[in-house]
Amino acid sequence: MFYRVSGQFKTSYESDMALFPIRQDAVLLGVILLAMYVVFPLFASEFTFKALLVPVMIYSLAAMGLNILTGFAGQLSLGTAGFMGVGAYACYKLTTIFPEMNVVVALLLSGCFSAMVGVAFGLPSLRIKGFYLAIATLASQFFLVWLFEKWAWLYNYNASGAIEVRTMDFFGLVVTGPTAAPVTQYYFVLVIVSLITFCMINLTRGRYGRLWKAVRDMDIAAELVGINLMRAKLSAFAVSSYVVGVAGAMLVFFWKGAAEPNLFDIPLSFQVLFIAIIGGLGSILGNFLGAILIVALPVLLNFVPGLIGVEVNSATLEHVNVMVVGALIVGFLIAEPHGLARLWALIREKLIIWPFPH
Amino acid sequence: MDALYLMFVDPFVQMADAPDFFLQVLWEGLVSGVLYALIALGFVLIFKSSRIFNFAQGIMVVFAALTLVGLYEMGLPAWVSVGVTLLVMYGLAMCVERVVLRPLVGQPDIILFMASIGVTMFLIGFGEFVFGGENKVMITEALGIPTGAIELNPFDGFVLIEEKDLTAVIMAVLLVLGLLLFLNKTAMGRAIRALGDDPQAALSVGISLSQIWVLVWFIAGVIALATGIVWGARAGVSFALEVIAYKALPVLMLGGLESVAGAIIGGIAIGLLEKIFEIYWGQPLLGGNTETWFAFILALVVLLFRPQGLFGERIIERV
Amino acid sequence: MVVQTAARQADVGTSNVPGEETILSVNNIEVIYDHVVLVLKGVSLTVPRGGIVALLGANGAGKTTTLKAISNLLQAERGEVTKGTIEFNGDKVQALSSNALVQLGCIQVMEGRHCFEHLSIEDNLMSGAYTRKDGAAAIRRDLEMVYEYFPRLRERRRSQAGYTSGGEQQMCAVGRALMSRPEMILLDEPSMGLAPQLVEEIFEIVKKLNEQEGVSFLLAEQNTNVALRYATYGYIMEAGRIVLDGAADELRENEDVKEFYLGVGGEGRKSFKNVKHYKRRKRWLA
Amino acid sequence: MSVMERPEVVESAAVSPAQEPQKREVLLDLANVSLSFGGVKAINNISFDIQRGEVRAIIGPNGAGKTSMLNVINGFYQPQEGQITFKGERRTQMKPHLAVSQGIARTFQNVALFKGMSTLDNIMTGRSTRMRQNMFWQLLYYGPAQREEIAHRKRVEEIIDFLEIAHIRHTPVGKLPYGLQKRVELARALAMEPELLLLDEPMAGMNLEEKEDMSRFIIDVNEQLGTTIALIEHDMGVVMDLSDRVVVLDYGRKIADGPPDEVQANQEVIDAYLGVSH
Amino acid sequence: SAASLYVPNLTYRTGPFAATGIPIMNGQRDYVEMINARDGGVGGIELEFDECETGYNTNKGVECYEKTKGNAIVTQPWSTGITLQVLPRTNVDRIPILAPGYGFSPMSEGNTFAWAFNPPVSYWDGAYMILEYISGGDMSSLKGKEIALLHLDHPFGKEPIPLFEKMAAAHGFKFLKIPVGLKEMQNQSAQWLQIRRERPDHVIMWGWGAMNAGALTEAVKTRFPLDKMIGVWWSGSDDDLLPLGGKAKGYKSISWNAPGDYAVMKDIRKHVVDQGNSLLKSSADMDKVFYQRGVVISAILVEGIRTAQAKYGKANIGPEELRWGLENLDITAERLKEMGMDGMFAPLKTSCDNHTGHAGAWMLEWDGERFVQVSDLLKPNREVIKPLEAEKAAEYARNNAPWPGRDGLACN
Ligand SMILES: Nc1ncnc2c1ncn2[C@@H]1O[C@H](COP(=O)(O)OP(=O)(O)OP(=O)(O)O)[C@@H](O)[C@H]1O
Ligand SMILES: Nc1ncnc2c1ncn2[C@@H]1O[C@H](COP(=O)(O)OP(=O)(O)OP(=O)(O)O)[C@@H](O)[C@H]1O
Ligand SMILES: [Mg+2]
Ligand SMILES: [Mg+2]
Repeated sequence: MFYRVSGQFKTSYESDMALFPIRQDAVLLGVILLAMYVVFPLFASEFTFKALLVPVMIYSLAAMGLNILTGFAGQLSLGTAGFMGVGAYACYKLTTIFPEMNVVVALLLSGCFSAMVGVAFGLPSLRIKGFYLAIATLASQFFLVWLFEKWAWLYNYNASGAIEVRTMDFFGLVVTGPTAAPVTQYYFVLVIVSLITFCMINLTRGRYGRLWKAVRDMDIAAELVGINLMRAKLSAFAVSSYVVGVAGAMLVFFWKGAAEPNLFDIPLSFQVLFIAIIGGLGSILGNFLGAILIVALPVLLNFVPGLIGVEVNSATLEHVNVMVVGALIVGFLIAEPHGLARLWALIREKLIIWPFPH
Repeated sequence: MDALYLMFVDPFVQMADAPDFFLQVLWEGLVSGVLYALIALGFVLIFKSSRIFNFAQGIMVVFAALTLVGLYEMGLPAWVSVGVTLLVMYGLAMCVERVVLRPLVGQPDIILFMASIGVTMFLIGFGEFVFGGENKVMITEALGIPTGAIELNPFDGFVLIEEKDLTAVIMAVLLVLGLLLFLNKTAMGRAIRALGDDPQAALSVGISLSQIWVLVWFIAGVIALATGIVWGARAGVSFALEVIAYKALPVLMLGGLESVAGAIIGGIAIGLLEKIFEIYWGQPLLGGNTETWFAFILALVVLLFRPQGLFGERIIERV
Repeated sequence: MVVQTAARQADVGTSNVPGEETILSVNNIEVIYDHVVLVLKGVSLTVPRGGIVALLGANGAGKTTTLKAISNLLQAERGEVTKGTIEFNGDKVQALSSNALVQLGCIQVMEGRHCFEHLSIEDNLMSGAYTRKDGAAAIRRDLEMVYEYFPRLRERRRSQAGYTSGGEQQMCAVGRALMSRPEMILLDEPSMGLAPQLVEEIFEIVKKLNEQEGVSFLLAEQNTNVALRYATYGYIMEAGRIVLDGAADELRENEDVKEFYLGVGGEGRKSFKNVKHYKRRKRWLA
Repeated sequence: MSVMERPEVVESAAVSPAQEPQKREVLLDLANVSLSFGGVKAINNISFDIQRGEVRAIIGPNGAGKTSMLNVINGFYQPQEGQITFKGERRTQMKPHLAVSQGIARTFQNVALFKGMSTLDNIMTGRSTRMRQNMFWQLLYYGPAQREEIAHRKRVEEIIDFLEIAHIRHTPVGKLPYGLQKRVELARALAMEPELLLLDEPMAGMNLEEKEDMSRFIIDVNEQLGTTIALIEHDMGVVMDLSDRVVVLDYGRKIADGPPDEVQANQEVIDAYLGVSH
Repeated sequence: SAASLYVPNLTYRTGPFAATGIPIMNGQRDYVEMINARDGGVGGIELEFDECETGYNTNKGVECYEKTKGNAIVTQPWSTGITLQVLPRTNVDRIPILAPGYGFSPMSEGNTFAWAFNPPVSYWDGAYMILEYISGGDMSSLKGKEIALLHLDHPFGKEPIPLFEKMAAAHGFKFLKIPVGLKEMQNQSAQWLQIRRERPDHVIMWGWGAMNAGALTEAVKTRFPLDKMIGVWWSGSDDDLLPLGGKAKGYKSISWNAPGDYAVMKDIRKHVVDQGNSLLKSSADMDKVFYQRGVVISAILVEGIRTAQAKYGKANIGPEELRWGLENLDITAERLKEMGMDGMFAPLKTSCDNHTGHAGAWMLEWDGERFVQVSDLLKPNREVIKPLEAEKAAEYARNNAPWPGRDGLACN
């Protein structure tokens, strides 16, 4: 079968600790990247870019951020959208205060702001645990959205009360605003997402990853084996909020083009949380699988009646749609509580020991 | 200086100036608090018995209310439709247990939490599918809920007390007392508490998860119906009602996730404080609408000193 | 060696001492966790009514899994019985839910003291009587009995189980099981973490219950010494298989059991100080 | 950076050679320590010391306060009264996570491993106090960061070989049978390269064979690495054979202290703990 | 398809605002259906009316826009949030936005927002006309009065604030903002306590969805004189008032469509409702203000199509032609008669620098069972409003620079 591990021996710790101890994984990734970088751009329509590919990318990134915090460090957070908001507003202010600042710089800087806010709201986690903390993060959620509404300086006193993205270029190439070609935006998002993903993989398999997981699995024990809980938790909050913040900024700048405060309200938080959990807590790959499911599925579901040629009015369709998604979520949780990533892992295991059943 | 005056003196001056108004504020706060507590109760009960943070409680309220009204509009007598609604809620409890809880037994909290959100979405879709999105009017007279208002005139001012609010308060208090008795005095109650601690062990001593879960979710459904009636009577029945679920969360933090008493006390505390803050500080100084976050911040501060809320169970940390 | 056990299971299948009525019989069950991990590879054993049967074996042999399989507690760990049958009092029970089984009179004390942390010791014990219908008075009486057996519990009756010491929790768990007045108790490592004389006590209690109330026991145990002293019959498990079984006294005489489980080599008990760094392969694995 | 990292690791690999039995200095000294929870007096005015290089057994009936004693020693509980002197320094308030850097490591009565992580990662956490690389290199997983990882991995692999758990290197510990989990826990403790190792019932729930292995490991740790060991165990055989001195607790009080055979003969101990049949 | 004009509508029949949305959506739909059934479409070509459900959620909005824009001749975003998002894109995709009675006021500046239309009146017009009515035609009479704005704490709710502030400054009345959070809509006791404390002379309500019912219940409860309470047109749904019935007598709401039994309604009943291809629950709902407003909206759209067809001499027009049509609307009183909508909404004329028309509106009053018209046609004072529009439009262009503006589109 494809997954023959026999004949692949590790001769050094380097190679054993390499990203892909098994060659086939590397190959598989190569195929995926090829698809992302070459195939899709060739064949995707504008709708596919705008309604499928770009959002999936951005949501995956947001979920990845959340996953660092919830999946790796075990701190359940319901405030993701709030931090995405911070990223978005920070990026907006940066680009309006320093019009000539490069988009990428602004993007990466805005992450720092949300990281700071994240740490601030992360402080309670030193004392509060579990669902209490989860609700506490909701506090940040509500407070931030309220701030976006009230603090007019944030949206430059626009009549619309929302933030609007002007056209910006990246070394001559228009990347934001209505005139930006979807495919360029797609590439832009894709590259940034790939980079951050790469970094996150490294972070999570290294020392910090271990600290976080230790705290997640049993924080008392972690403390007693000499881990500084404050350091571990806050670093998780910082990294997580950074990624989430960048995702938020991209959400507005490379996808929506404008945003009112309540875009960053709870529903968004939950959507991201769904992705992280359906995808698989404590996994990086999972976020992408989850995003594909949660973001793309409803979009595709809308086409089903058209395909099977039944005439339903849009409202009913939406109702059914919501029902189906809800049911699917429960279904997936039952089928594999550890998420799609785990599902894949199992398949992979089976492939490795194939053709033997156990 | 001026700011300081506005912050620390003026509010109290105002309270003293218009005592009748202050009383009204307190009453409104109390009522809101009770309304929050009602929702919180549902959360608490389910959390206690299964460590599920049941996000569906909010939508269950809407669902129950819609069913009640829907049946009534179909021409059933009020009390009959209440009965039927209860049956529906029982059915719902059964389904949730069969379809969601049983297959997920022993899974991490967060998974169950997610599942409850899944249920929420399903119910939203299903509810709108069946009842449509239009506003509905909650039946009150038919249920014998008085709709008049009592006017008191203390300090030659006036305080208005809506009779339906009064009903809500009384109903909530009765519910809480009933639940407390049930949980602490009956074997079933003990089993419920045990279940929350360690489902595995509960199974091993022969406590039937399904039996208890159905029961608990049904009770939560009853509470939801009660909540739906009082909220519906206030602001009509529509899916917008679902957001009130969020108002229960700080109450849970403050009172403690497992504590029935905490739910009602926390609820009232939050109701009062957030109202007072909004009226005397929020509106004059912060541009109003502080109620969206005040309760959360308050609860957060309390948690910093008592991580398990005011009445929650101590988090046991042994090695 | 597979052949050998297979052969053995043939005569184990029904009952170990012919002509004796069996209360529990497990026939050739197979358990898989997570759809991939095969843990029990065909386990068979029987417990005669009023017998005390010991299930011995190294860590990870599958003792706990076997017991959980019997009282249907695997589902929560994503494990499932894929083969074989389990009979209690003659009727098949693997379809039954665990609480149904308790009502039939077969209860398990789980490995690693699963107490209800936030309940007081007394509430813990009372919760053991959940399935009972025979009135408060009877339950009170049994509560007293339990306190007689475990005075330490009486002292800590009011305190939350979560804050009691390991041993206290273990007693609480056993006591809780007694509260259900079972016909049969599955004990998973009752002696773990108990002080020596407490271990003796527990086993004395087991013996008492067995003799006075006629309760049958299946106990998974590491402490082979004690186990074989109290048990009437024993099974030895390794890597998910029964590799050896026989009457307790026979087993105590078996060379390998002596060496590997009782620690009495040729020349009396050997000291842990000078254990050698080699492992002799067990005969039955040869 | 990493250049400095290496020697530190290598050097620690061959920790200070075993001391010879005589001229032992006191490593840890507890004087009149008391600890109570609400009503319960878990530890009641207890004093005893642990000498460098010895195996010190703590025994006593259930609920006597043994575990609490360890918790006091590594700072998880703060005693209400009494002083603790470690390596000659009076200890005041201490954060638990600092115990490790001071040289105290422990295992737990109810296994406290990180269930979601592989054996290897679990042991690596034992090294976390010694890892220095900053976030930036971690992000790239390159250069210093990688070298550091590898250096520590080498050290951990030594321990893995030592405890013979190589075959479960990559399995999540949650799935391991109890006995192996205990062993991994020991490995994690060793990874911290402690001077004082606290073992809370390391052999509970093990069969003879495994107890023999475990004893062997404990002896080797004590003799080869010269680590001082405080051992809680209910199996008298083990206690008698391994320990140099035994302290016996009952209801939070100290009822005996001395060489094993002496203690074993002590009537009070027999009544309170051993029971007649020993 | 060549045989029909594709006119999608981004509806919200689901979600928290569904209650407000459904009747309007029904009205829009039924008018178009009626046109198709009665006249076989416009200028001989059928209209393909298609709904894409957004549930008032901006993500869905964008998705719907992208999905429908392909061969649509118009986009009707139906939420301020969605409008803001699609607004910049319509310049590029060259599709006109039709946002009757919402969108945002500066859209009137056709030279900036070449592709956006919000006839027949904007929120600022509405705010002005309400003050006009309160003051009984003489703004100076407002001096020293206190006017409270009870508004949804959301861009839509905050939109009239600049104008109110300007007016307050100009005419010396006290202006008080009372925001209602999206989560407080059902429980506005705090807001109404404030009203009881401040005792404003008038309360103007800028509400939406569940907020209206909530506010009215509280108003009744706190015994605020309802004839001193006036809502914007989105706060004037029969469904919000019916539960209160007589208790809410005297409550007013400004509206740019006057309810009544017009000829056009008969046609709709005949050709659509009675044929059973309306989504209405009961045909009685046809008399409701919101349903008829939906009808008016579609009517405006259809007129836009006619105008374009006439200009370009072809039935099968595209989005660009429709843009011209909407920019050169001229719905005179006569035309209204022909349409069977005489008096249903005010004559409307748009132009390059006036994408709203500012036709004017009437004050409606709740008599216990229904809304009845209680004023003559009110008209906004453009001198006051236009500068504000110009300013904000310029600001918008600046923020979104480079903003194409008219972008070479010929005027007339
Ligand atoms: N939830 C699980 N998922 C996967 N494998 C498991 C699970 N639980 C146990 N196992 C595996 O099943 C095997 C038997 O475990 P079990 O606990 O039955 O052994 P045991 O004989 O009870 O050991 P001990 O004496 O330590 O209790 C072990 O190898 C363990 O790795
Ligand atoms: N955190 C705590 N809160 C309350 N009481 C506690 C706490 N920790 C320990 N105790 C009590 O202190 C006493 C000693 O507990 P400890 O765990 O030290 O006993 P032990 O000697 O370890 O017993 P075992 O051998 O069973 O583990 C027990 O009675 C226990 O109930
Ligand atoms: Mg076991
Ligand atoms: Mg202990």
